[in-house]
Amino acid sequence: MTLLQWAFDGLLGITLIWLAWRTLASADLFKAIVLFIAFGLLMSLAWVRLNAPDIALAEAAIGAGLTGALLLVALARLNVVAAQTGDIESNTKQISAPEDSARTTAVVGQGVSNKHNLFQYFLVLMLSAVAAGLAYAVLSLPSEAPGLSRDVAENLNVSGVSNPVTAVLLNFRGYDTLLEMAVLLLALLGVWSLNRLPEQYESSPGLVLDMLSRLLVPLLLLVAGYLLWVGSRAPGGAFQAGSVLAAAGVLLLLAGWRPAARFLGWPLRFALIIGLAVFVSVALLMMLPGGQLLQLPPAFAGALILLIETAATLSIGVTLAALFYGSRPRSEQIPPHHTGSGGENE
Amino acid sequence: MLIVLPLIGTLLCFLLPRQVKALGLMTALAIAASAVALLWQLLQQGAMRYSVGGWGAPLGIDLYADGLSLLMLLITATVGLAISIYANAAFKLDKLVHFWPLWLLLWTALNALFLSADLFNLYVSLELLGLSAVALVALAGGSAALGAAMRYLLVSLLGSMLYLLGLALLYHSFASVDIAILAQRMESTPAVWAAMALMTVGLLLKTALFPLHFWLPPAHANAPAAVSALLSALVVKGSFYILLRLWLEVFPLSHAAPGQLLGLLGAAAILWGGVQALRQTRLKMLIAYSTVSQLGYLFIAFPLATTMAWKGAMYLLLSHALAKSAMFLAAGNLLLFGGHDRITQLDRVAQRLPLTLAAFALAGVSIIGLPISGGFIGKWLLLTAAMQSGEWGWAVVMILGSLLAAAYIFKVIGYAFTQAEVTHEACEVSKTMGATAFVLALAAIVLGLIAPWLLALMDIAEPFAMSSAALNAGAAA
Amino acid sequence: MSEYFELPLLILASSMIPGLIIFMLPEEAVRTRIALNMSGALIKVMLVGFVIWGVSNGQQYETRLPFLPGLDLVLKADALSILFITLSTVLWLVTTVYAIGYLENSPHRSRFFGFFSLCVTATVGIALAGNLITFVLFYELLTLTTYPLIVHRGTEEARQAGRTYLIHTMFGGALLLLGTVWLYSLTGTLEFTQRGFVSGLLPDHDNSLIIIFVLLIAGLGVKAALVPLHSWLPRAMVAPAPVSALLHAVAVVKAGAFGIVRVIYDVYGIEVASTLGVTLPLAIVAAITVIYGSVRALFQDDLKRRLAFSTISQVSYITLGIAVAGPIATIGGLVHLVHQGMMKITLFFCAGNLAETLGIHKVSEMDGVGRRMPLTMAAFTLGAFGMMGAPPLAGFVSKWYLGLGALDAGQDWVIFILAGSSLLNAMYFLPILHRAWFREPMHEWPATHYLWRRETAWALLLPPLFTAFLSLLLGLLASLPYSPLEWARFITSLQYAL
Amino acid sequence: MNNAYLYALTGIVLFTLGLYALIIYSHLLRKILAINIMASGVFLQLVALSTRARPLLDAVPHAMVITGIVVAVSATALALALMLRLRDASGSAELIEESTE
Amino acid sequence: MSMTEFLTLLLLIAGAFFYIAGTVGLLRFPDIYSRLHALTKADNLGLGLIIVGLALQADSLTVIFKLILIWLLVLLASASVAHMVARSAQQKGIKPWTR
Repeated sequence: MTLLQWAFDGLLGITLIWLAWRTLASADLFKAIVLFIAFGLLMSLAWVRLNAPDIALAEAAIGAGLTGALLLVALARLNVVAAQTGDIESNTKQISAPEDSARTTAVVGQGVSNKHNLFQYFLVLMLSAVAAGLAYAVLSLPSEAPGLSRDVAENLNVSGVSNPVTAVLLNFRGYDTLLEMAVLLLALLGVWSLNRLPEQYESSPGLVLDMLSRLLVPLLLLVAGYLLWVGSRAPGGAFQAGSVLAAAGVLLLLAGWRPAARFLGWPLRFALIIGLAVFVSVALLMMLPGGQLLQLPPAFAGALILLIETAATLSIGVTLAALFYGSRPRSEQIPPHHTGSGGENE
Repeated sequence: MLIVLPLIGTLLCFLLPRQVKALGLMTALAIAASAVALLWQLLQQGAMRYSVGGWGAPLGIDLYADGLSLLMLLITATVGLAISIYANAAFKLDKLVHFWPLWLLLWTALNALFLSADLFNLYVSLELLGLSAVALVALAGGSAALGAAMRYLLVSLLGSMLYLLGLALLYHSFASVDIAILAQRMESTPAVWAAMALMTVGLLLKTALFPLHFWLPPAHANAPAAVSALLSALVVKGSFYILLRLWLEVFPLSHAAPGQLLGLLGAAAILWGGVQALRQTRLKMLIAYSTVSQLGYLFIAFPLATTMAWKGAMYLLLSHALAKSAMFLAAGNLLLFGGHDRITQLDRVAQRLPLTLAAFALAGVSIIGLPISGGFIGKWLLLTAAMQSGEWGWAVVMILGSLLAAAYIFKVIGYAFTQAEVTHEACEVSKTMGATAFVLALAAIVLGLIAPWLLALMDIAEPFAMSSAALNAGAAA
Repeated sequence: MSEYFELPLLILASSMIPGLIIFMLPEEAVRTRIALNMSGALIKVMLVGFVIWGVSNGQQYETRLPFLPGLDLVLKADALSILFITLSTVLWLVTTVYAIGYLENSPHRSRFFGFFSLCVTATVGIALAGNLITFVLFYELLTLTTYPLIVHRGTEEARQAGRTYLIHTMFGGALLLLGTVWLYSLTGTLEFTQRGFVSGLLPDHDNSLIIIFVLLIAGLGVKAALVPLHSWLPRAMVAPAPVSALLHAVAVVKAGAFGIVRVIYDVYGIEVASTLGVTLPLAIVAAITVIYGSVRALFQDDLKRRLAFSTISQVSYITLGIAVAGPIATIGGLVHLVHQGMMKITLFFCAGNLAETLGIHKVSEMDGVGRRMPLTMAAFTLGAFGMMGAPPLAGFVSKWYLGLGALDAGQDWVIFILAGSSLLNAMYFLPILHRAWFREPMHEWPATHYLWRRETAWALLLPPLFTAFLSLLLGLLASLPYSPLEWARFITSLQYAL
Repeated sequence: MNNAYLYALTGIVLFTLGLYALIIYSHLLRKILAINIMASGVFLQLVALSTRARPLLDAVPHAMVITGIVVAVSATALALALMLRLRDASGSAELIEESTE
Repeated sequence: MSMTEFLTLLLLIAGAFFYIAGTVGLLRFPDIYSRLHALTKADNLGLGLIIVGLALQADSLTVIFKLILIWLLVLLASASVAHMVARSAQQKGIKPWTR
């Protein structure tokens, strides 16, 4: 390693830590979220440095992008309620008025009062000790460790794909991914079960955004397809593609587009679960010829993985977009006779 | 099979919300049936190892079923089935639409958790478990429940993070996250110690061992009754199970001091939880604190670390699952019927619901650990283990805990006998709801009668052998 | 396994199954309930008769159910259990009749009789228990089933009494459990054996054994109402009269006393116990209890409370007899187990009758009551004289043996205790009798529709008459075969290998 | 020696920082951010140490982290929704210590 | 060092300069509108230079195509976003800064 690389890595590390600190400590929540997004982007840089382009993509799309969007929209909703109840000023205008932040600090800021000072010192001390202990533990690890790289490399040719990360995700440890899809679905179920989120902060999208979305959405679809396709060989795959798809959805939602009511019944539900459903079905089908659960025969593995990934991409995209939207689509809340399909209730 | 079934159920329930009642119940029955099938299989061939995807550890993920996991699965199936029936009667359709998919996902998570032999897979299951539990708590609505759910969520995520960091250290030390492989490669390095500390603390957070229990009472008390029952009976046991596995198999080298610490915390939990329970004025809070106290017993086994102690703890775990779920369901009935759960005013309600009251009393018997009940067997085993090790301090704590339990349970039951004219009734309670609670409580009692059989089940593949062997080796050295 | 494997189980089931069914009966099903109760009680009497016959012909009755690895639930009919089981069975039958009459038209009868049956089941279980764990099990079950009976009336006072009872018994149960576990961890067995099973530990574990002994006796002493642990008993008087009767004569108090007998004979063995030097302190505690109970009884105006303190005192005779550690005193103690039960239940029945028919609760209200209810008061008188130890009644027999035994064992001081206690007994019983028979009534008694406009319902009258008659018989026919005295001799001979 | 330890240490610092913030701050949004930063720290550590397998690529931790990221975003979404609901119900986006009733 | 490499270096440095200039502008300019101005213009130019510099190093036409695509996308995004930010500021009633 050259000195330059060391300097770069060191700088990146320090910047990451500094950004994290600013994110957590900044008085203004909006600023905190923006900083968090920046943090996420730098994280993807770190992933690249660590030779993990797949994660870099995922981090940029999901970790920074979608999480950021979720955070922002949540903040907006918080402030809508605040504005309605009239107790807190909107935080959003502080992009142009940083002087105000001091005042906001008192209201929504850290909420750390002086009486906690002693506790705080104690905590800092404790956590420093923990960090030091962890650092010691990490540094005590041997500097050379192959991990499972050899196993992965040896089995790569029968996995059906040539990108080792995809191989691990969908073949070697496909079961994890299966459960992970369930977690994603679960998050949506959980959000929906909460019901009645405050209405999103609606501003008229304006011509530019409208145009932008018209231009970008097809492109995003294309990119998603590309990422999905390329995932078997190069960085990319279902999660990255799905999040790009979700980005398209988010953009559309932001631009004021709402899907027609007839799609919000079981078509939506179907789209949400198809990834998991296909995954489970494949997993079970593999048992029919006497294999193990999820045992993909090398001959079809590539095709099957692509099948699973395609379905998963769709579901991930729709799920993430739905998460962004928040509450259950409205068609579900009107009486059943208004909707055509039989899936809805209430 | 056990994992996939509830998943399919979830999907179906999600897709067809109108039919949730029937679909959910069918799934629940199917899961219970397959749990019994697994029992049959294990009885025939002993412990099973199954490689998902055919890769095998360390590359792939292994499932592993022995007596320990089998019992957890069975108890999950039993309690789960009962709660399914109860929920169908207790919730209205608009709640059920949400309840079923979430609950089946929770069930998926539990089954996955009890079967997995892979630490990372356990992490994903754990997240699935935690998130679905949180969502279920929030189902109750109302600011108290939501606040409790939020707190629970944060704690649960924190716990997962700690666990994951520990897992990272283990992976990078031994290039595997499979429990069996780790057990073979285990050695005592700083990284292993750090991993042990991290994972243990993370799991303790989720298991709500004193003093990390602060989130539990509000979450368990404010959730809907069926959910409270699930949480207390099964969910906290999930993380305890992982902890048990870790300590039994992955970290058997390093018992003495940390084990003592866990034991001390357990003892503190028993007493503190008991005292707090006694002080509560609301029934569900009382039961929730009782859970804190009862969880403490499970940790008494750690310093003793003999086979008998482990079995005792397991037995307590099982009977607590049954009894506590019965208790929460009973409390739910009282709450529904009377519109409140203030203990001093229960008399007006309790006498109108004799079956529910009987369920509560029987469950109480098991919680206190009176004979004949599952709780008694568990405590007996633990007590004997403590006495045989000559550590009678633990025994004294356990006895005190039982006395406290008796105090808070009879505090409730005492009011039930008071004569009081019937005032209002908020809501009709269906027969099913009373019966479910009663059956569960009865099961907790029956557990006291089938001990030899159950203890034999625990011996499948001797999950406890390793730690006692290590202990003996340590004693010999 | 013996050939009559099921019999002890059947004895248990004969009260348990009716009990469980009764819970499910609606309140109105009076006839069904009575039929169930009575048939259960009768069946049990027959079964026990059969067992007595069998045991005296050398038959073994033992039921063994696997419970824990290396630890079975054992139900065994040996001589000692026969003594207790006969007492409880007969008295249950009588009390059932009485309770049916007593609780006519009161609420929650299903609950009452359900627990009542279970309570007897527990008592019988205690009697039949073949090892310490089984004993503990039924001992706790007894606690649980008596609690609802004590709080049955549902008043605040009842609730408080129930609380006191629970605090005491739970604590006692905990001590008992602790002692049991400790013992188990030392010996690896809990089987009741003639002359104990702990002698192997003797030289090394003396101190442990002494502590365990204290734990066990303290645990049992709660129910047996030994003196510092007795205070629940007088308060539990709020329970309905049949309950008090059963509580005092058979179930709870006797269970404690019976447990003490078991511990000294079949766990430790009298020799080991003497060697450890634990019997003398126990005897002293028992003696103190005897005197204390009598003195307290003297100052009670409430009739049932006076009887309660009398129980405290009388039950300790049993403990005293055992703890004196001589064969003859043992006979006295054991036979008192039966005799005291018979007499005390008579007294409580009568007190219940007075309260139920005339509303009399206090001694000071009893003036002239003998004229109003002559038969009841006759029974009462018999019981009272028995308590004082007047010949030829049952009480005399037991006291006689106790006294002889004490002399025999060289514990002369016990004589003084006995004499003092008898004196005190006389002091608190005779005034009652005097008032009842020889004073003028303070006012007219309300007329009732019962027989001859006096007395009370048949169901209430017959039981005390029956038990009074029995206690007379027990005294008169004490030396016949199959009499309690003979059984007690038989048991003692086994213990002391005479 | 390579940059594995550098990033691993960064990960640990991030983790600790997040933990500190999680405990100290009362606003829920901030707590959620803190959890996310903790997660980043853990992921960083998981992957950084896997670079010790050079020149080969150890893909298993990479897959784990991708799984972890998706799990994290799911949890975040749920947490945010819950926060909003809580705010709706109680009027505050902070956790209130429940009174010991 | 070959000619293309030298050219790349030059272009990259120039790009970096514009980035720095844009950043300084963001920090130093007095109000939101002028800040937007500094950011978008300078950054777009900087990115363009860097893209060209990198394109000189590319192996194939596809890569060049992708690079150009990236540039276009960023142009599009930054233009739209700048517009939206400005519009939102104007709707909120923030007056442009005047000396």
